[in-house]
Amino acid sequence: MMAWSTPPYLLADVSVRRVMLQVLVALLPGIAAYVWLIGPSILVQLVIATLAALLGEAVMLRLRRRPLLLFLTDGSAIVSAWLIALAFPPLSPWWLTVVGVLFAIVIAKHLYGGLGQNPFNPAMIAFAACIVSFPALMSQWPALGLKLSLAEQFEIIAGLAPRIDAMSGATPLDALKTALKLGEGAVDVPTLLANQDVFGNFAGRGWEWVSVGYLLGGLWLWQRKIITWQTPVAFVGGLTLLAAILWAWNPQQFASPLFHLFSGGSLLGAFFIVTDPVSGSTTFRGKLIFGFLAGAIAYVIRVFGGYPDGVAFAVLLMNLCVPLIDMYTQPPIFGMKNPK
Amino acid sequence: MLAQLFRFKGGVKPQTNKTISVQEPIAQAPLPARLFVPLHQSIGGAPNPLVQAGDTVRKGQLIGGADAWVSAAVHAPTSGRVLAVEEHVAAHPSGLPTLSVVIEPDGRDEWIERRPVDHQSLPPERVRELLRDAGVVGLGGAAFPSHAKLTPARSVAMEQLVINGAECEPFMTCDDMLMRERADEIVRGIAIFRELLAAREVLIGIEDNKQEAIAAMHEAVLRLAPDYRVVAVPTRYPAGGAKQLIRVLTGKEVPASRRSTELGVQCFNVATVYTAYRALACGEPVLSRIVTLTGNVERPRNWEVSLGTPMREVVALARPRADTGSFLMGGPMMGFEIPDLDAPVVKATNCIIAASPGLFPPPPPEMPCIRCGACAEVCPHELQPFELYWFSRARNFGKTQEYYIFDCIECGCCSYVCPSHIPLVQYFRFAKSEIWAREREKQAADAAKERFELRNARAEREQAEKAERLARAASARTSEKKAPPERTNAVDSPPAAAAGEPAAAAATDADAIRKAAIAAAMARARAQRELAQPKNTDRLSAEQEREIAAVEARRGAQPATPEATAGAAGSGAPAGPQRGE
Amino acid sequence: MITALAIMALGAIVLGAALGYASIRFKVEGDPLVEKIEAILPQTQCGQCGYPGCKPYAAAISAGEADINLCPPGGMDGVRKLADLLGREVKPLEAEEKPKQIAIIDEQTCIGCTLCIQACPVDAILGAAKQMHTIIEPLCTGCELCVKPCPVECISMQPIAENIDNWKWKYPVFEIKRAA
Amino acid sequence: MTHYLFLLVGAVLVNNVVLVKILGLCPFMGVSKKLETAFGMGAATTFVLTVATGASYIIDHYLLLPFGLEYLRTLSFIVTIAAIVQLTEMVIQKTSPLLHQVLGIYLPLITTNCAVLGVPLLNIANRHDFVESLLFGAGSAVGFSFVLVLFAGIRERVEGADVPLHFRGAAIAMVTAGLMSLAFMGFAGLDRYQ
Repeated sequence: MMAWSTPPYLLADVSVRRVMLQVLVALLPGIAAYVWLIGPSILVQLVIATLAALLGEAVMLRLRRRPLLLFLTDGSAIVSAWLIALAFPPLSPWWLTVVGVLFAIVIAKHLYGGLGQNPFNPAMIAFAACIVSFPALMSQWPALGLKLSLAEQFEIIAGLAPRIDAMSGATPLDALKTALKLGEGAVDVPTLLANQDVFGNFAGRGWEWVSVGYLLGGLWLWQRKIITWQTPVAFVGGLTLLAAILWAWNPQQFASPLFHLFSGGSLLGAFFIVTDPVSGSTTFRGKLIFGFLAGAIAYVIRVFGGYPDGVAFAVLLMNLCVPLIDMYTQPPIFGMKNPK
Repeated sequence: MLAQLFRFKGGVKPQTNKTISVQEPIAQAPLPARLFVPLHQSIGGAPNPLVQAGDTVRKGQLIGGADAWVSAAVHAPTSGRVLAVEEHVAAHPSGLPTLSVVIEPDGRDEWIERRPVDHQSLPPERVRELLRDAGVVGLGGAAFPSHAKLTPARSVAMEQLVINGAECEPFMTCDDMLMRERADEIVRGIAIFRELLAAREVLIGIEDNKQEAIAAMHEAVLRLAPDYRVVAVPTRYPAGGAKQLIRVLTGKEVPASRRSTELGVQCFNVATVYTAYRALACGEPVLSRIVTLTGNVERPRNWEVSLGTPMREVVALARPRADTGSFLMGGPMMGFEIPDLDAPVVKATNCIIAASPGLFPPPPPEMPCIRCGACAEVCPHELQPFELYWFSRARNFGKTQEYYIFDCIECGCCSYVCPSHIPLVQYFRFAKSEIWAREREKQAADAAKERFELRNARAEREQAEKAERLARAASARTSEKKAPPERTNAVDSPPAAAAGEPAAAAATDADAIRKAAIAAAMARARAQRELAQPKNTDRLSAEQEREIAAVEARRGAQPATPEATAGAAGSGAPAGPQRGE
Repeated sequence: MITALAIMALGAIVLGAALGYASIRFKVEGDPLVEKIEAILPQTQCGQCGYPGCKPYAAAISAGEADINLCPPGGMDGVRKLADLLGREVKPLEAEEKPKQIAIIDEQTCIGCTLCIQACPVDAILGAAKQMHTIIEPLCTGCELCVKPCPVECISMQPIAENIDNWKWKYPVFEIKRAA
Repeated sequence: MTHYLFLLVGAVLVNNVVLVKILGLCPFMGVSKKLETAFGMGAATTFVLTVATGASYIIDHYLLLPFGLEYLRTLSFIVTIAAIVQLTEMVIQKTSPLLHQVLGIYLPLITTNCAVLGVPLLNIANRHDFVESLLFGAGSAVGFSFVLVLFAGIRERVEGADVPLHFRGAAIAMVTAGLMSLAFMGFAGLDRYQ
């Protein structure tokens, strides 16, 4: 009799699962570019991360006595897992990915009550925790041109083969920063970027296309109304603005905004990380502030700080501010815009 | 028709499902065997019953008088005999009873004397009084007494009178049909309201999915009052919310904290206007209303139903299909599940929907909120429902008020779009009623505190006076030994009385008298309890009678007070022995 | 050594003088906190906390003499509010929490002794000597102080029944389907 | 000039007294349940800490060093801080009784807030001059207040979360503090950029 106890009795045909599924779909172009660039090792990482996430989720749900199937199939854990796999170096040992994913799922997510209640972005917590704990492993990116078969890549990830020198390269961002530091002013950015082996047409060689993939996915998400425009635009704006000012001031020392936009985690961050509604700001102005500051901090850390990329820390630092930002950017409600 | 329209933010577009119930004209529902007319059918004070069991009433006779300014009268929907004035289940989500007049129709449907009046010849206060005594309330569903909304603000000139024919709730068509069939009466009714408010402009807002109603109203307006404007508004739920319609038609936003008259605008439902017209021009109070019967039924249709008709008999008219699981009163967005079909149709019953799992699939399990913001996007009051939810769920009511929970109109848009299927409205209602309850408690506490302090002050004063008196008496005694003590004056009554009553035993000390009386009463009560307790059900009636006699004797010995007689009358004769239960 | 002592002594004198002056300059009179605490208390004046009314209890809390969990009519809610106001930890209530109730006089048994009238802290009982008494329901705070004094035990406490006017929407509880 | 800026930014963010130096955790955990009290505590600590760094610099340079009494440093600093705290408490009690009651035990606890003693001592260890000391003190205090307020904001939100029973209250607050600390590690190296 009391099957429908509360109004409204009509519901739109939407669900969390579908939202998460669309986010996963939107990641596919980026993943495709990634595979084309590095080889299928990233797929192995995605599988490892997914399995670890589902396992961690299942154990935590069981411990917390929450319905298993309902939450395992909501897709949120898989989204976190994929973001972690994409943020980590593709040839990281399997245990590094697993540690990162479990840290994200268990500590950043379930200790706060699971889906929807985590104040920090789980994927970024995983990245920050791992880069602080295993800085060397987290900076070993495969040198481009390193052609390894799937089997070889798998062996490296599984720890069966020794980690060869050729694969311990650095990201374009890191390479640029290190070169500038070592050069002590003797080298300048344009010369460095002319080296087409490392740096491509407008950003890191090859990596620029992965970023384009993320951009495409992000635009699709926006078109599907899964994400709003404010945060990505503000994030890109913050990053670009700072980069542009410094580049205009001293192009010898600072790379162009375009380079920064298509390097590292900028676009993955702009469309898939700062847009996370749970840990991000939710008001119109709040989203703009959140995105802008995250972009600016990411730039500052990646250029002046001690870590190769700053997106993760920038997002976490802004996650900290979200309750305050939201509190002070409440939009006026209906009827409050009247004069008097 | 070329009015500039404004937009309200948010809103949703659910399937309207309105066509099924507009195929046939409004029909008159038959009178049931018994009418249960609740006395409290409007917002505001509960009317006092003016009839009692056994009275005969005529159609339209006042049976409940408005007891406050914000209150509306209730009338007998037909002629017949009052069987009882008792608690009967109410048309309310709680399923709790409310004081109702039970009428057995005599079938003659005899009217009282109807006195049509010309509202133009009467002063406005008198017209408002007439409307109150005719029981005219908002028939859109809120049932707010209309006369209370008909006073213009002193400082602001009334610019627009908005007539609400939007009817945005899916399935519901009672206003649609009313406008199609009785447009003339509506337009004439508008004139009454316009005059009372001295409104400069009249705007009739109708959602653009009701073309026939728009045409009918348009035609009537052209004929009767060409300066009214019939405006088609875009179909978007909740365009029929008073504040949303005012926004769309006039661009004004009425916040929860202010009255719309302060902004020079007022809004009435078409059905309300219609009843106001009937009340004044025909002298007929509100006795029935149009109810849409639709949903999972064989014969969806609009019926004119006498107030007080049990819903069970009403829904039978539509022939619900076999898989109907429950019935909703109101629309699917804001209505509620009727807990008991014995509940009567009241002034707020605009629609009854037969619900089946096919029609309204049970909601998927509630997931946690992911703060996606979809609810904030559709909220017509531009609130942050996910924040309200977060704090309502955590019972942090102070915070919910900071996020303007009382501006929520419970339209259900947020729940409709929620991907986590959270019953958000339910959380908000919970928070609101908790806050109200706390407010009541707070007021009670303040009153209690005040009374406590008054009492303490009085006690202190009495103590001081007594001390002073004693001191004076003592000094008097010491100075003039011959004078009699003052105290004897106070107990100057004849000291002797019946010997059997220790209470009246001769004694000079008032305290002693009282103590003795109490001791005796205690002994009596103890004896009575000892007798009463073991023999509730199994003892013989002889003993019971003796007991009753004892009780009666004791009661007779006490001076009768109005309360005492009332108590005795109310409790009935064999109260003594049964009390032990 | 002597310099060390001298310097420390100097410091002590200077700081002591500053503090002494401040304690006079910034003297606080009265305690505005008592009012804030009293506003939270339910004003039943029942004395279940061990203090003769809500105000004395509030004063005791403010002075740090009483704990915040001694008020059963206020319930856990009241404890939480007090903890919030005072920044103390929430503690479970000393006594068990009861639903709100009011006193009812059994008018058949009442002998009109007026003892309950004297006990009622809020003057919610009506009646005169040797006449039957009755409780003015809206004023009764449910403090139970009238129950004990009644010599014939005709006063009972009854929970307030739910009716349409005090009915509240319930907290939405939904069985999350245990999808196996 | 840039030197001072780096010192200030370093004190507020990079070497945050709570999240990086892990000083002053008692008020950080204790007075962060509500945003309002966090603001009050932040303001009070900022005041005390700034005054304390200035005062201790003067005492150190004009009383202790000339007489070779460095061994009395800790003692005299503590006494000075205690006096300043007492003074602050009286002023607050007079001006804002509610804040006084709300800060409750934590107000006198500023005396034993290790950050308040730690910062003056760090000043001396780092051989800061008077302006630097004041800047470092103020920066540390602002950093303390900043993270205290952020932490309170997060705690107010987490209070409504469905945190597992065993992690409610202090436990989840500790976890949050740890994750905040992790986030602040992102600033590492910023103050050393040339």
